[in-house]
Amino acid sequence: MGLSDPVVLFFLLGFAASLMKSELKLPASLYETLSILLLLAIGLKGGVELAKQASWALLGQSLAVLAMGVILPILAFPLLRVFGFARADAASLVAHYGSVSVGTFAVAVAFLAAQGVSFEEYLPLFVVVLEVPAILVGIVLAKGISRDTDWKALGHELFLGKSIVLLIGGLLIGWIAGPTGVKPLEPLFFTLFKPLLGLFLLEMGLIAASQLGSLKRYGVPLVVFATVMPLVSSVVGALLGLALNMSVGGVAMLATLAASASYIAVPAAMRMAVPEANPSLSLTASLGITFPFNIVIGIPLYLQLAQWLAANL
Amino acid sequence: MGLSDPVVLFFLLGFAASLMKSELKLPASLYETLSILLLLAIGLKGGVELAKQASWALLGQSLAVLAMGVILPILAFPLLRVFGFARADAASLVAHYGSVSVGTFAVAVAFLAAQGVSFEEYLPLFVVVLEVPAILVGIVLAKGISRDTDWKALGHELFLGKSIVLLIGGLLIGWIAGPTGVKPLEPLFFTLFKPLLGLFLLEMGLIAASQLGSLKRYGVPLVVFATVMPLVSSVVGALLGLALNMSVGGVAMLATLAASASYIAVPAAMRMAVPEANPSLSLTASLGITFPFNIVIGIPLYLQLAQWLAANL
Amino acid sequence: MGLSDPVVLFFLLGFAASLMKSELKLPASLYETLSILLLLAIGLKGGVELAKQASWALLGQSLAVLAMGVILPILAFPLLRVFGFARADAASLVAHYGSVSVGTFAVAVAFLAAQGVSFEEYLPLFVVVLEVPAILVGIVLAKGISRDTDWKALGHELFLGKSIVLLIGGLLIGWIAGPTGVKPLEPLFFTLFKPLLGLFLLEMGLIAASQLGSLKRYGVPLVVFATVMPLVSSVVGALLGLALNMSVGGVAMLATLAASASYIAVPAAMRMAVPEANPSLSLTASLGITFPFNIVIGIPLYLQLAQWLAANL
Amino acid sequence: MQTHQRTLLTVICEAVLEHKLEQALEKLGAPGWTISDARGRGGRGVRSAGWDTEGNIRLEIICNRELAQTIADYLHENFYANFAMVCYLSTVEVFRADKF
Amino acid sequence: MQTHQRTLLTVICEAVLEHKLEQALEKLGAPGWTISDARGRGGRGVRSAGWDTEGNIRLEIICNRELAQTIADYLHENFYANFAMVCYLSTVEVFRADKF
Amino acid sequence: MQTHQRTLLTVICEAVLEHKLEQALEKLGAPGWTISDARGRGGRGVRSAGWDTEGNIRLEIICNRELAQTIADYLHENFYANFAMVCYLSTVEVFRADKF
Ligand SMILES: Nc1ncnc2c1ncn2[C@@H]1O[C@H](COP(=O)(O)O)[C@@H](O)[C@H]1O
Ligand SMILES: Nc1ncnc2c1ncn2[C@@H]1O[C@H](COP(=O)(O)O)[C@@H](O)[C@H]1O
Ligand SMILES: Nc1ncnc2c1ncn2[C@@H]1O[C@H](COP(=O)(O)O)[C@@H](O)[C@H]1O
Ligand code: NA
Ligand code: NA
Ligand code: NA
Repeated sequence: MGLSDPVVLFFLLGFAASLMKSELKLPASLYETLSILLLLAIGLKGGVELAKQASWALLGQSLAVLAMGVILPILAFPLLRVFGFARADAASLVAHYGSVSVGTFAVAVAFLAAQGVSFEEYLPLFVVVLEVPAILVGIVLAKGISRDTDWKALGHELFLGKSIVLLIGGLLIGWIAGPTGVKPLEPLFFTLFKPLLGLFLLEMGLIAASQLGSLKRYGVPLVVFATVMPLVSSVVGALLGLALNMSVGGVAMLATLAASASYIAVPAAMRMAVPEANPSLSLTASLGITFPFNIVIGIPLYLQLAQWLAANL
Repeated sequence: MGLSDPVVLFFLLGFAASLMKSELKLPASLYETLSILLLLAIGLKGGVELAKQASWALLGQSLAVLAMGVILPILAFPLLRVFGFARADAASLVAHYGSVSVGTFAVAVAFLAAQGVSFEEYLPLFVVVLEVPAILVGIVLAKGISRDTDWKALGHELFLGKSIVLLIGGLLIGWIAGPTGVKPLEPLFFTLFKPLLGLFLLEMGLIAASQLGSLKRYGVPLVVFATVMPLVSSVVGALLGLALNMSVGGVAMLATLAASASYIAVPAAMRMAVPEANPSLSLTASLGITFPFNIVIGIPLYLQLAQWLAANL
Repeated sequence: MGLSDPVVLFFLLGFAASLMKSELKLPASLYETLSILLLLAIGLKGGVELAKQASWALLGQSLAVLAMGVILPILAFPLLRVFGFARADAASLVAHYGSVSVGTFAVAVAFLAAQGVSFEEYLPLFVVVLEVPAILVGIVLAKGISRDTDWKALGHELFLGKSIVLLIGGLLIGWIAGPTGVKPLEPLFFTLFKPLLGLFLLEMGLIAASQLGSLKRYGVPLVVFATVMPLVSSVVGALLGLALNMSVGGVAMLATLAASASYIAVPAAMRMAVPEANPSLSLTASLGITFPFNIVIGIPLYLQLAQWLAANL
Repeated sequence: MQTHQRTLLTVICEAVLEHKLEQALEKLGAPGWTISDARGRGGRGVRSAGWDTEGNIRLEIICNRELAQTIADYLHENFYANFAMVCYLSTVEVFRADKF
Repeated sequence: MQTHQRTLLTVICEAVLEHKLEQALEKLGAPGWTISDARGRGGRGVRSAGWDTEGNIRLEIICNRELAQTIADYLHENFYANFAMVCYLSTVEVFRADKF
Repeated sequence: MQTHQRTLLTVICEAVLEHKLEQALEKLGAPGWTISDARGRGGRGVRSAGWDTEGNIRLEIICNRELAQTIADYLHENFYANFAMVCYLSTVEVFRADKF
């Protein structure tokens, strides 16, 4: 089902082309442009919803989601240590998985729309909420709360990185301009959302497959982590969604957010804050394994999970 | 009012991100692409109008507007000299302010549309008319009409620069293809105009704020010039619009054109023709001060001025 | 008639700007992006049709078209040799002309749509079919079937080059997703097709004119070949279309495909496989002469040819 | 014009370091520098510049031998352990002795 | 830090060769390389990088003198006849003798 | 292969000069050149290549010592006063003596 959605097909095209060593290459600036558009689109959607229904209840929900972003990496860290990962590497890995992948979120949006399943429109807000805390947790896990850490530079890195600025910026623009103000922007950010996402996934397919080269080096433990962690996290996310009284679509989306692993904001931040962590390890896991896994298998599964939970609880 | 228009919000997002030293950066080729699209869109709109209503009256109006583009810099030049600017610098500055900013024009188009104020559709023609003459005036003010000037190279620079070719090219395409011929192009050049303008302004915000660094160096006189000059010019433009019997919207647009300062065509031309002028001085003024000023404060003001003039004269 | 279509006007704008040595330049990544979009759009359209009507008859037609792609270069080769072209150069030239130009195909699509002439929707399939065989023929003509040729590397070059991967990829995505699945992609690939094609042709105009510099070096024989070859091929293509019982539009399209010369896939492949062929010779012919010729004169002519044949045979 | 010998220090490293290196160069008193984008392969594997910061930069600093050595030492201490980085020195002739 | 003399081989050639050259470098045992995009003019005319692969690349390899010579010979034999290509050698000082 | 000494003149300057420099090089008889995009900082401040021509180019010419000197002198006379520009020379070995 998920497999025949054209955006997933674009991903598979890129993936296959890369595996077959095709010369297909998208210009780097196209990839950058697409990710800017996706981040702004998601921010704008969330902001328009805030304009309609900002409330204390929503703030409470956001805090609960934030707590999930802190707790998941803390729980995963000791497990990774047991499996023999070095301290810095384990910390970096859990930071990636505690945060979120905007691309995965976008695919879930497209998937639910294609399935005719609606969800709470303010969910993009949670993308913003989940982006940063896991990075902080990761750094503390790697270094302890030492005086050495240049917290000022770190805060800068965290809150002024490209993706967070675009998400929050889009959110604010959507909030201030409101539904009518944003209307003229829709042809780019909403009507073209799905085909642009398709192009983005074409490039992601190329990149994801190119990460597989390093898979051999890291072996089975990494593959296990990169597929089991999203599954476990998705259950946590789904249960949190239930606890927050969300709709079936909302539960599926929160499960997806929990299950997804960052490959934009976190790698950049960890590279500067915990340079002794091997960046290729985390990228191989999040981009090479978890991203394809979520897009092709995970998202449909998380929707079924949400439906099952709604029917049985 | 103007502040809550989403395209202005995009500008402010870029401006704020740059001031806070965010890592947000748009690919240079995206900026280039957006400016190409804006120039073509404006040219096409003007051309379609020409196809509908080219007339001797329009030619007369164009000449009057051209005269304004020649006179404004000549009047401003001695004032700048009095304030202590070097000859080349003063000449370069007035060339920037006698010409026009396509980005400012585009924001005014979006603003008037949002306000439901219509204007003469052939106004893009005046953007083309105003682009070049001030550059010539600036060069003559800087160098006199000397034999040294390589007029052939200069003419090339003036009439074959990127922005003028795209404006005139768009104009001709719109004129020849006419309203029905241009119809299939509308999804890109008209429907997406506003969101693409938003992206463009995001980048302009980043660039404008980065110019502020040099502000300290040039100090108060430059700030005064860069805010007073557009105000004075806008009055001249508005009065010309009245004299030409234009609608309220048309008067506001002509005031905006007069008030705006070039930051694409003129810098490039002056750099080659008057290299002894400090390019950073003019850019700081036009991009760092006048552009934000016009976008946030000026345009709504010029509309009020047009409305006041229509009501009181 | 053809001349006033806005996409042709964009081409002429680029061509004129380049001849007048304007500074107009499109970012290289924009050109790449546009060609990616065109290739995907054409593939998708073909794929959607396959989803509707894949059949043995269509397979038969494809084989006939493929045969044309093999025979045309074999016939042209000895003629070129007679006119004094070196073996490698002649082989490379006929490979370019036996293959197809996706840009020319796209202009023909836009032209027929503007003329209200419909054609068999599965024609993009023939673009894919014609892309590769002429390259193989060219290589064999240049080198014979020698053991030296690294057929593995060559196969890679042929079937995993950028354009063929995007065409076939788009085809498969369109086929698998089907008409309803592709619907959400239409705003980018179908609605924006014509304006994006316009931009693409603007760049093609710049490039085509820049090839003219080398024209003097190669002289009259090349010009003759680059205008006569498409005319002859178009007749062959049209007759094949008739034999295949195609509609007037289909016959015109097949004539256009036969007449068009590749400037993306073939140059890249020949450069690696037959490096002793002068790449500039083939590019001057296909890009500098045949492409403009087809776009401005050829396509309207081929439609008339198809109409004449339909009326008289 | 007369020429003067100076040292050209070339650094090839991960693009993500650009900002940090600029801060360091300013602190250490480099008279100027030039950066261009690059890709490549080395001890830390392929860096193909396909997306984002997964590429290299190529940084050149013309200065006196002593400063070049100081900068190289600084880079060694701060970055060699954890980042993909290569440095080398060469001798060049400049025209304006006071500028470098 | 102490420095060691090595040879820097710079190759400027058609962008279309990038992949082939990388394969050759790997085969010949180059310790690493750096590539950046370029444009230019030479005996084979203007290569303006305006579109597609109509541009050049600039390839740098730091290695010992002998290997540099081997690579240059290889390029000469395989590419000079049919491709736009320029090579040159210069002497540089590196800090890690074992790396290059 | 045997090598021959030549001079490599490297010029780093404002991107806006590209066309003018190419004309000059042609006039002065340069056998070829290579250009790549760059950014940097120098006496005339930051040139970050963020938009349009607000960046630098890096121009390399391999030629004989004399011509390199002539070109450098020409640049000095025509551009140093008003443009961001840096030049330097270095010695390289080429393989085809007649080409450079
Ligand atoms: N021998 C070499 N010659 C030229 N460039 C090199 C060499 N070794 C490494 N590099 C460049 O320096 C970067 C970092 O090197 P490394 O730290 O060895 O991975 C690589 O990505 C290459 O771009
Ligand atoms: N004398 C030169 N100095 C610097 N670069 C050169 C020189 N000659 C050629 N090149 C570069 O090498 C490429 C190939 O040269 P060629 O094979 O002579 O066409 C050109 O496109 C230039 O980028
Ligand atoms: N010491 C230096 N080392 C390397 N590049 C430099 C140096 N000084 C200046 N540059 C480059 O040359 C350009 C022009 O220099 P300037 O004329 O000093 O502003 C700068 O933007 C830098 O890219
Ligand atoms: Na997560
Ligand atoms: Na003005
Ligand atoms: Na053909």
